[in-house]
Amino acid sequence: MSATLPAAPKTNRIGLPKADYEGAKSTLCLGCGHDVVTKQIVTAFWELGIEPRRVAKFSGIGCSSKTPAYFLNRAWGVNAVHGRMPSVATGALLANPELIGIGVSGDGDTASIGIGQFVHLVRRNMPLVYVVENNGVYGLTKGQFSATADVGSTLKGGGANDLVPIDLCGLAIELGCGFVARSFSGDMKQLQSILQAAIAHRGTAVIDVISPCVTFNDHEGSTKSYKYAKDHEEPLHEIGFVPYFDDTVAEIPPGEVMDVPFPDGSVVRFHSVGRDYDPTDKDQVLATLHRSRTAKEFLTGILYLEPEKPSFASLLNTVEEPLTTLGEDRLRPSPGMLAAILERYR
Amino acid sequence: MSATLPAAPKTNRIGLPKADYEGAKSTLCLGCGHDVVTKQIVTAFWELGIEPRRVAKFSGIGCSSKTPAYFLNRAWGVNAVHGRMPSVATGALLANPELIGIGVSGDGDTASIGIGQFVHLVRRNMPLVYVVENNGVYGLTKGQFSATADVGSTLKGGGANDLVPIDLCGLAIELGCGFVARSFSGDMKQLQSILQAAIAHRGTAVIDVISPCVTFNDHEGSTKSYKYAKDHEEPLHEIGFVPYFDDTVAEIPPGEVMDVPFPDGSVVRFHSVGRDYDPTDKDQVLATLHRSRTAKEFLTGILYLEPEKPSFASLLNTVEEPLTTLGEDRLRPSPGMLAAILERYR
Amino acid sequence: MSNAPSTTATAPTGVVVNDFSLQVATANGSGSQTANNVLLRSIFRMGIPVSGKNLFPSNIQGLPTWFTIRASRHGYIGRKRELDVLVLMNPETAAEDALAAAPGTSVVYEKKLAVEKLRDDLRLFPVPFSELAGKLPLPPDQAKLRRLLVNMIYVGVLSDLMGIDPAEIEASIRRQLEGKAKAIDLNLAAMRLGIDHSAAAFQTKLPHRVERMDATTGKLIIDGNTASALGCLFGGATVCTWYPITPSSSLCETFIDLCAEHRVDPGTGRALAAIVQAEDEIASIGMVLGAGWAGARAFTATSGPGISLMSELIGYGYYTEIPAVIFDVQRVGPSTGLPTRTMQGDVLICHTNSHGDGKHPVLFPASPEECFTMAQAAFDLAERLQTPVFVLSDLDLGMNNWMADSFPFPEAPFDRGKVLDAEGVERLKETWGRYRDLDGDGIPWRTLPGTPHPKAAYFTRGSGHTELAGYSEKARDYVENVERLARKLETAREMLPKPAVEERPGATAGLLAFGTSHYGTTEGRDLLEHDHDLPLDYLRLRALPIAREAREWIERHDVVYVVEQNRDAQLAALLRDEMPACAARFVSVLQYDGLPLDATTVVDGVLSHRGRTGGAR
Amino acid sequence: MSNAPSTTATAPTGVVVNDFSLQVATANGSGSQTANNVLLRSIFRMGIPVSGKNLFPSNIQGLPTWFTIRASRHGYIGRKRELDVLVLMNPETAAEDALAAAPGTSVVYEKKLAVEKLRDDLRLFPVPFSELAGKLPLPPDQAKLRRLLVNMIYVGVLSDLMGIDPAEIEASIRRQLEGKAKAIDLNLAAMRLGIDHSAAAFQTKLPHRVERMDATTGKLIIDGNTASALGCLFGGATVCTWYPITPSSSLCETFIDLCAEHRVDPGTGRALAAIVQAEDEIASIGMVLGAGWAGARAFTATSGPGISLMSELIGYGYYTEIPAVIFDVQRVGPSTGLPTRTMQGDVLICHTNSHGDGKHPVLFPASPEECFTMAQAAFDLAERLQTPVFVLSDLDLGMNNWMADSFPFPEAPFDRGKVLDAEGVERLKETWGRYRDLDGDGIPWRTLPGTPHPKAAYFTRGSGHTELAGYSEKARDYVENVERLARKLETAREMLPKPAVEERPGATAGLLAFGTSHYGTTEGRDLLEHDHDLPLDYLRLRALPIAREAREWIERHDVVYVVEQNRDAQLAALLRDEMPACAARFVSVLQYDGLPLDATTVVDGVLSHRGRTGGAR
Ligand SMILES: Cc1ncc(C[n+]2csc(CCOP(=O)(O)OP(=O)(O)O)c2C)c(N)n1
Ligand SMILES: Cc1ncc(C[n+]2csc(CCOP(=O)(O)OP(=O)(O)O)c2C)c(N)n1
Ligand code: SF4
Ligand code: SF4
Ligand SMILES: [Mg+2]
Ligand SMILES: [Mg+2]
Repeated sequence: MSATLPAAPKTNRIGLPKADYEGAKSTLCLGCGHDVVTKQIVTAFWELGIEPRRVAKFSGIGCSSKTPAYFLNRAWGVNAVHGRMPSVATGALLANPELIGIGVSGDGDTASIGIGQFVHLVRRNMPLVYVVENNGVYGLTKGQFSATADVGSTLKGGGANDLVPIDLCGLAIELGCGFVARSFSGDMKQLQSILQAAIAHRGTAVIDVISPCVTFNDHEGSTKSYKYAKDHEEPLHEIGFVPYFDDTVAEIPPGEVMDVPFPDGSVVRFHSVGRDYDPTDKDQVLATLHRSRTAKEFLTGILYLEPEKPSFASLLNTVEEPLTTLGEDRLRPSPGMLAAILERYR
Repeated sequence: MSATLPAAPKTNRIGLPKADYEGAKSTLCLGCGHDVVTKQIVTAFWELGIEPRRVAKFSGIGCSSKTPAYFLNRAWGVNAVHGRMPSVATGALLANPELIGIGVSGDGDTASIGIGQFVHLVRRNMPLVYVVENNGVYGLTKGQFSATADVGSTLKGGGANDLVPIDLCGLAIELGCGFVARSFSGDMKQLQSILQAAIAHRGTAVIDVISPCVTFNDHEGSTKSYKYAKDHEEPLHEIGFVPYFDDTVAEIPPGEVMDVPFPDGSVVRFHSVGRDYDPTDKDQVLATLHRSRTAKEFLTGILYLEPEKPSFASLLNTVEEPLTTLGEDRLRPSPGMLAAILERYR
Repeated sequence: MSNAPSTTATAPTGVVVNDFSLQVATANGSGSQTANNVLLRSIFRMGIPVSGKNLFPSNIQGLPTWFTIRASRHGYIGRKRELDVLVLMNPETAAEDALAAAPGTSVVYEKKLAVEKLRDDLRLFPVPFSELAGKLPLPPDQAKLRRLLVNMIYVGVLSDLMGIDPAEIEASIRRQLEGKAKAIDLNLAAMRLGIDHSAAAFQTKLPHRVERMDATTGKLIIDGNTASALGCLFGGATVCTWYPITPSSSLCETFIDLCAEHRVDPGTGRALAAIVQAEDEIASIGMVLGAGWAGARAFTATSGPGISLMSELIGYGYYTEIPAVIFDVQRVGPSTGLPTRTMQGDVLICHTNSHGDGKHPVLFPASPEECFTMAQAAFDLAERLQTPVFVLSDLDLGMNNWMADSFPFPEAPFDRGKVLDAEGVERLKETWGRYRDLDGDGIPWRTLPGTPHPKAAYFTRGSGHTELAGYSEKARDYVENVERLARKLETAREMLPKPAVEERPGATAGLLAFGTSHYGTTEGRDLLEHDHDLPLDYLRLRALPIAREAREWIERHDVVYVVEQNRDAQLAALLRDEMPACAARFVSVLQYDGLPLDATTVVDGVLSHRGRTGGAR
Repeated sequence: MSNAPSTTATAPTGVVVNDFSLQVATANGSGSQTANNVLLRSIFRMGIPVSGKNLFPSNIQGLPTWFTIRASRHGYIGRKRELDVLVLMNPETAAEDALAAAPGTSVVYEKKLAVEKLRDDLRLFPVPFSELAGKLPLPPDQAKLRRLLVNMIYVGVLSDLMGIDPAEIEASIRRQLEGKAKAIDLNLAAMRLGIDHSAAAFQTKLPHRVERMDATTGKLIIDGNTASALGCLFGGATVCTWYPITPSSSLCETFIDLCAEHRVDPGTGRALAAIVQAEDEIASIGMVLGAGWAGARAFTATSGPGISLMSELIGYGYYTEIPAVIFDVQRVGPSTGLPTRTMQGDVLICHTNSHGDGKHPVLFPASPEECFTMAQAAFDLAERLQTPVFVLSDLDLGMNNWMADSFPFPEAPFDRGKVLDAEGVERLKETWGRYRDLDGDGIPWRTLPGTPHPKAAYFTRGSGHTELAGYSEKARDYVENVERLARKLETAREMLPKPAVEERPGATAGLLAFGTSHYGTTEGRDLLEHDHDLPLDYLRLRALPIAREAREWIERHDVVYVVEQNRDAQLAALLRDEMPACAARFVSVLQYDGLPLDATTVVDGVLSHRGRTGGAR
């Protein structure tokens, strides 16, 4: 029998095949946008060559929140309770700042029950890639509107939403978030660049990904359907992410270019697609966003970027090593010190 | 014995003396900003001639949240739990839309534990005058920083805040609130006009009042002290509120004037104080607010106004009378109807 | 090992009429729900007591789902642990299901699954379902529809194999698909395909047969959540706030639908109820309390995680004495647990909810008709007692289809409780205080916001207060207030639904159950009496705190088997505290695997205790 | 009625040495705290067992405040209901306080308050405090300072009237005002003013005298929250998250101060602990669980409302098995209740927290030294048991100043529990599963995020899971898992602090108390023995679930008086459930007025039960 040996699997810069970045089999509906995002997350960590064991995965509750089980099996993960992922992630990442945190949440998990923790996570600028898989509905509880549903968008069974949506990006920018992006699970290339940049960002990186729910919110009349998103997507720019270890020039089409460098030497390269848009000018960004809302445009891209903003971890000024590894020698004052302290209470 | 009769007390348009709008004796610290706001609330309801029994008072927990007991004794009041005033008020006002709701909260009660309910109250545009007595600290628990403390502001015992504050006004505007104001308990005239306008507004009216805590946050180094606020206050305009029942022309100084009419016929009259400021232009408002933050200006006035925005009550389209008064005749379907319904389950 | 399917097997040894448990294994989202409900309803229409239980995963599509239909000429409609008939449609679980079956079980299965390779001790009915579906007159692009219709083929097969009247199936299909003519035709065709195939392929039918009887006249097939929603409608609820959570969502969703139809003001076309999908459970209960404070009948529905979140505000409602109705449709905890499985695990947290002291009235509906009546009672009780009242249902009751007694029209007016209007305030103004016990029953009088009287207003706070609702930190004010609250609970005890009791002459031991534990318990009791010569009395608790009648009943019995669907024997713990002198009599019989309680658990539990204690009656 | 003040009253009939309860009534924010602490410390320095209790309002300034000092040569440091000496400084409460005093009580008061007009059966010591304060050498614009110094004048008066050594007062002032020379001088002047005035004005001194003894050597004066914070420091806590709430805030605030001093990395100057003031209690517990999951020793401190809010996440921590330490410094509930009063009202909610099943280890420190040791034990237990552990303190213990034994230096290393490193994973990789019970004690092994081994990672979820931490809805997986959790609690039972027992020969009844109920109970026990000839055994419970030793002790006693500071007898309820056969032996002795338990409550409670049951021992 003659057979060619199977080609050795392609490996990344730390020598791992992509399979080492995969997770358990998804149990989501066939075609669910969330599964597409999962794939992009796998690719992003693999391409960046981050050791899986250094990643910590977080989520709340919902179809979207199930996905951390579907990527990076070799990373630890926490499926917290509904809407409380930010606090759990904060605690874990403070305890061990060597971990690279990624959180996946849904629009219900974030904008409804979880909006309080979201606001305070952003306020603290806790380093965490925060992906909202936004489908405008509660998928797991069978399709009720969430707080990001647009005015006039209809439910599958009829019935239109009449409350103004919470724009998580607008909110994050107003709260001072240093990395705010919006994307679409159908725009894989853009999402990939955004994810890589977010992972490189040392602060909260909010990515609001429109990720259609094919079972409950993909019909005519929905503004979060594949078709609607595809038809209305307006990329603000093309994005290239050049990681610090990459010396090849990012392949970008000709046109106007703006580079935003990260503290670690990585660069986000914005290539204008005709619009005059500066992702570092907050007022312009907000005004553009507001205009687009009125115009029912679906703007995507890295809406706002401020890579130098100090993170909570740096404000707390804790030691660089994980607090989890410190022993009695570093943590427990001496017997003499105890005696000295107690002397004050005599 | 000869004595002149005491002069009859001055009464308002429904014939009530101001005393009928007062509350229990305050137990706050002497000089607390909150007591000043209380007085303005008394005056506002009295001047507008609103029957006290039609007012419903709400609050959370904190020194500020105690104040509803100190005004309008003849109105019903609810001192809810910490941070949950918005939901309790929403339920009450939906049940009885004839009630005029006023809520008083603190910066801790609203921006920390209560930010989630605040966001959703604003999103629903539930008709409620929402006064935040903002002192940058938790007064009642003895002076810890709240989420509105400015970067660099110090605690009484030393220690500076290094987290960016939540700007409740910016947040409310971004969330689409139709009435957003900022004032200072030391600027009684302005606060009075704002309160009256807010009471006339049929939607959520957010008033962020800097109200110094004389015990824990009135020192040098605090950015929420009387002195700091006085020194840095920058009124955006002078405000005159002309209630619908008032035919006298509001007494305003000469200068540029902009009138914003309310659905009930009342008018808010803005008198420019040199600035070019249009409180109905959201992007301009936000940009001004952001600039002022950087410049450490303390802008006051009605920052944003959109009186026609539909309120939650109108979206729900419930009957005009209180739901609380409906009896079996209106609420309970007939025996025949029960039989017809049950037929579907045979 | 012989791989012969049952067509060649020996004829059934004996025919069993109207007494079987049938389980259909499919995948979630495969559309089998319609077929299963048609099956259920057809049997029901043939006059046979029946119930259907859907065992579904906490996902939306693709994971294993089992639907169990129990028919019982004796009227048992609880879950039966032993299955008589299996329909295996799901390749993912077929082998496991087949291997777990008891010898002799009848198994209808998709032929491709080749169950005959696994077992030769089952009655096997292989059916080429997908092949048959291919014969349906559908355009080729309708593959999805074809996948749905497969399910109606097994309905046809079962019709033939078990004797389910095709006319009733047809009627059920017509009802289920109301008005959708094309869908009805296709489904009927699928059913006939199944009947015809089975008639030709299987000479030997199933030993479990369906024969017409007359035990369902006037009854309903309905789930508990729908019944509760109807109770809210007829009970005059005007404010409903909710946050979606399995298995409670359908309660509020049904209420929404009902209001769209029955709560529109004829004059203005405006709504006679305010319904809010809140941002979370804390907001839902906050809104309910606000509405109750203002004087509306308000409710929310949730499940365990929601109760945990609501705890602070529930304690607030208790201490401030605000009427509120909370439906807890229980699922498996702790934490997120098994969101699509059933449990009675929130008894303790509901009855004793929140920090500090506090005990709350809890109602235990055991059937759809009790969901209907107790929902109404809950509003009366909440307003009469001025406190949050829990209605403790569970996934089994709330989401499954039950054969139920018809619902009585409520003749009594709403009991709005002790509310003083302006005239009342005028009359009582010298003595009235918001928290003053004028009647000795622990229940004070309240006024509603807006009442036109200058002395009517009061202030509500979760901190210490006097009888006049003034702020107070005084020890005596506090003590008197919480003692009055304790007194109020004693008043509640007498007002709550009384236990249902069934006695057997001479029995000195009894079974005590509540809610859906009723079904397995009563069936187990019959088995204990008939198969083990062990007659037991029975008490079904319908509320907490327990009624005087329940206390007396317990005192009369040497052994009380407390049947619960939780690990920690939560009700038994409460009973031991209520009746210390009887504490040792309580013997717990527990099932906590997420499945509805079955009779075998009860029989085994009682017998093993008897074994331990020497078998004495 | 004679209005003569006590200067002219008859001489004290008998002198009582080192045994009194003294209460100072002032207004909140009036600065009396320093004076009161000086008073307390002076007595302590004279070697006399003493404790101080501050009864303050839930406001910041202007409302009545009472500070009680109890000195007892017998070593009783609990609250005594009967007061011997009153100092009345607050016009708002003077009349009420005076009218409530027992005949013969000694009353020192601001002369202007004219207490002599109200009662002639008290020993009255009118002092013109404000007039005296006017004599202090202060510039006229220092009125505020003068108001503060008034308090030190009553310290001087009491020094003279009771025999408190001025040298010790001076030393205490110096210590209290550490380094502030000017303030020290002024306070000393005020004290002397008081001494001099009293010496001149009152020939007859107080019958209650202070005389030097030697019972405080080596002891501390410290509050429980400080002790707990020290326990966290020495126990290796590295993550502290909190949300301010009375009476727990000072625990975290002290921890912050301690870390600023003792948790700075000498090399880098960076912090060896992360402390976060969270946005609310839900976030605090979420952060603690995140940190515990990552492998840090993490804690939060809160009070009842915080526990209610945390419920969902506590249940999550239980089911996912994450170490966490929660200090609940209890205050009066339900709801906001009385935030500045004490209670043991969270026993039930802590032990049984959250929906679904679940029981949690609870520690009951009864003294500052136990706050110190149990805080450390809590971290060991949380990591060993991999579960949230509660430390149940209360306002009385946490915020009041206690005479305490010195704290032992912890010699044992931290017990980090069953953590597998890469090597361990390699060794066990065929058998290990995150939730597999390899040792039969119900406790599985965990790995910490980041462990460098490809098989080390696992996924944590609050939904159903297998031994390998995979998602599961299977009945068997669920049952096995929750049964293992129950087994783990049995393991905990053996690990938790054992009860403290004191026996009396021949006693067949016993008192059972926990936490701060210890003080009133033991004092009451002495009274029962000495005054009523009723010797009782005593068991102080130090943890839940109760230890085997406690069970055996209970079984040995016919009557067990369970002393608690709550209305619903929460511990008794738990005990009845734990020991049904003994349920009827538990007799509750309860105090729930927000004040610390006193011996009289215990004596009355026991005697009235004796009366009811015929007085048999
Ligand atoms: C406290 C609590 N409340 C409610 C639920 C029920 N629940 C589960 S998922 C979900 C909504 C999920 O929506 P989203 O975050 O948008 O996720 P999606 O399923 O759409 O991806 C809800 C309400 C819960 N698990 N916990
Ligand atoms: C659930 C809960 N957590 C904590 C507290 C304690 N607490 C009472 S008031 C308060 C903060 C109040 O601050 P703010 O709202 O700013 O009011 P202020 O006193 O400054 O006017 C806190 C944390 C509480 N009452 N309830
Ligand atoms: S229900 Fe919607 S969100 Fe959930 S898995 Fe299916 S498609 Fe995705
Ligand atoms: S503590 Fe501060 S906020 Fe509270 S009453 Fe005093 S001054 Fe006002
Ligand atoms: Mg969603
Ligand atoms: Mg404040």
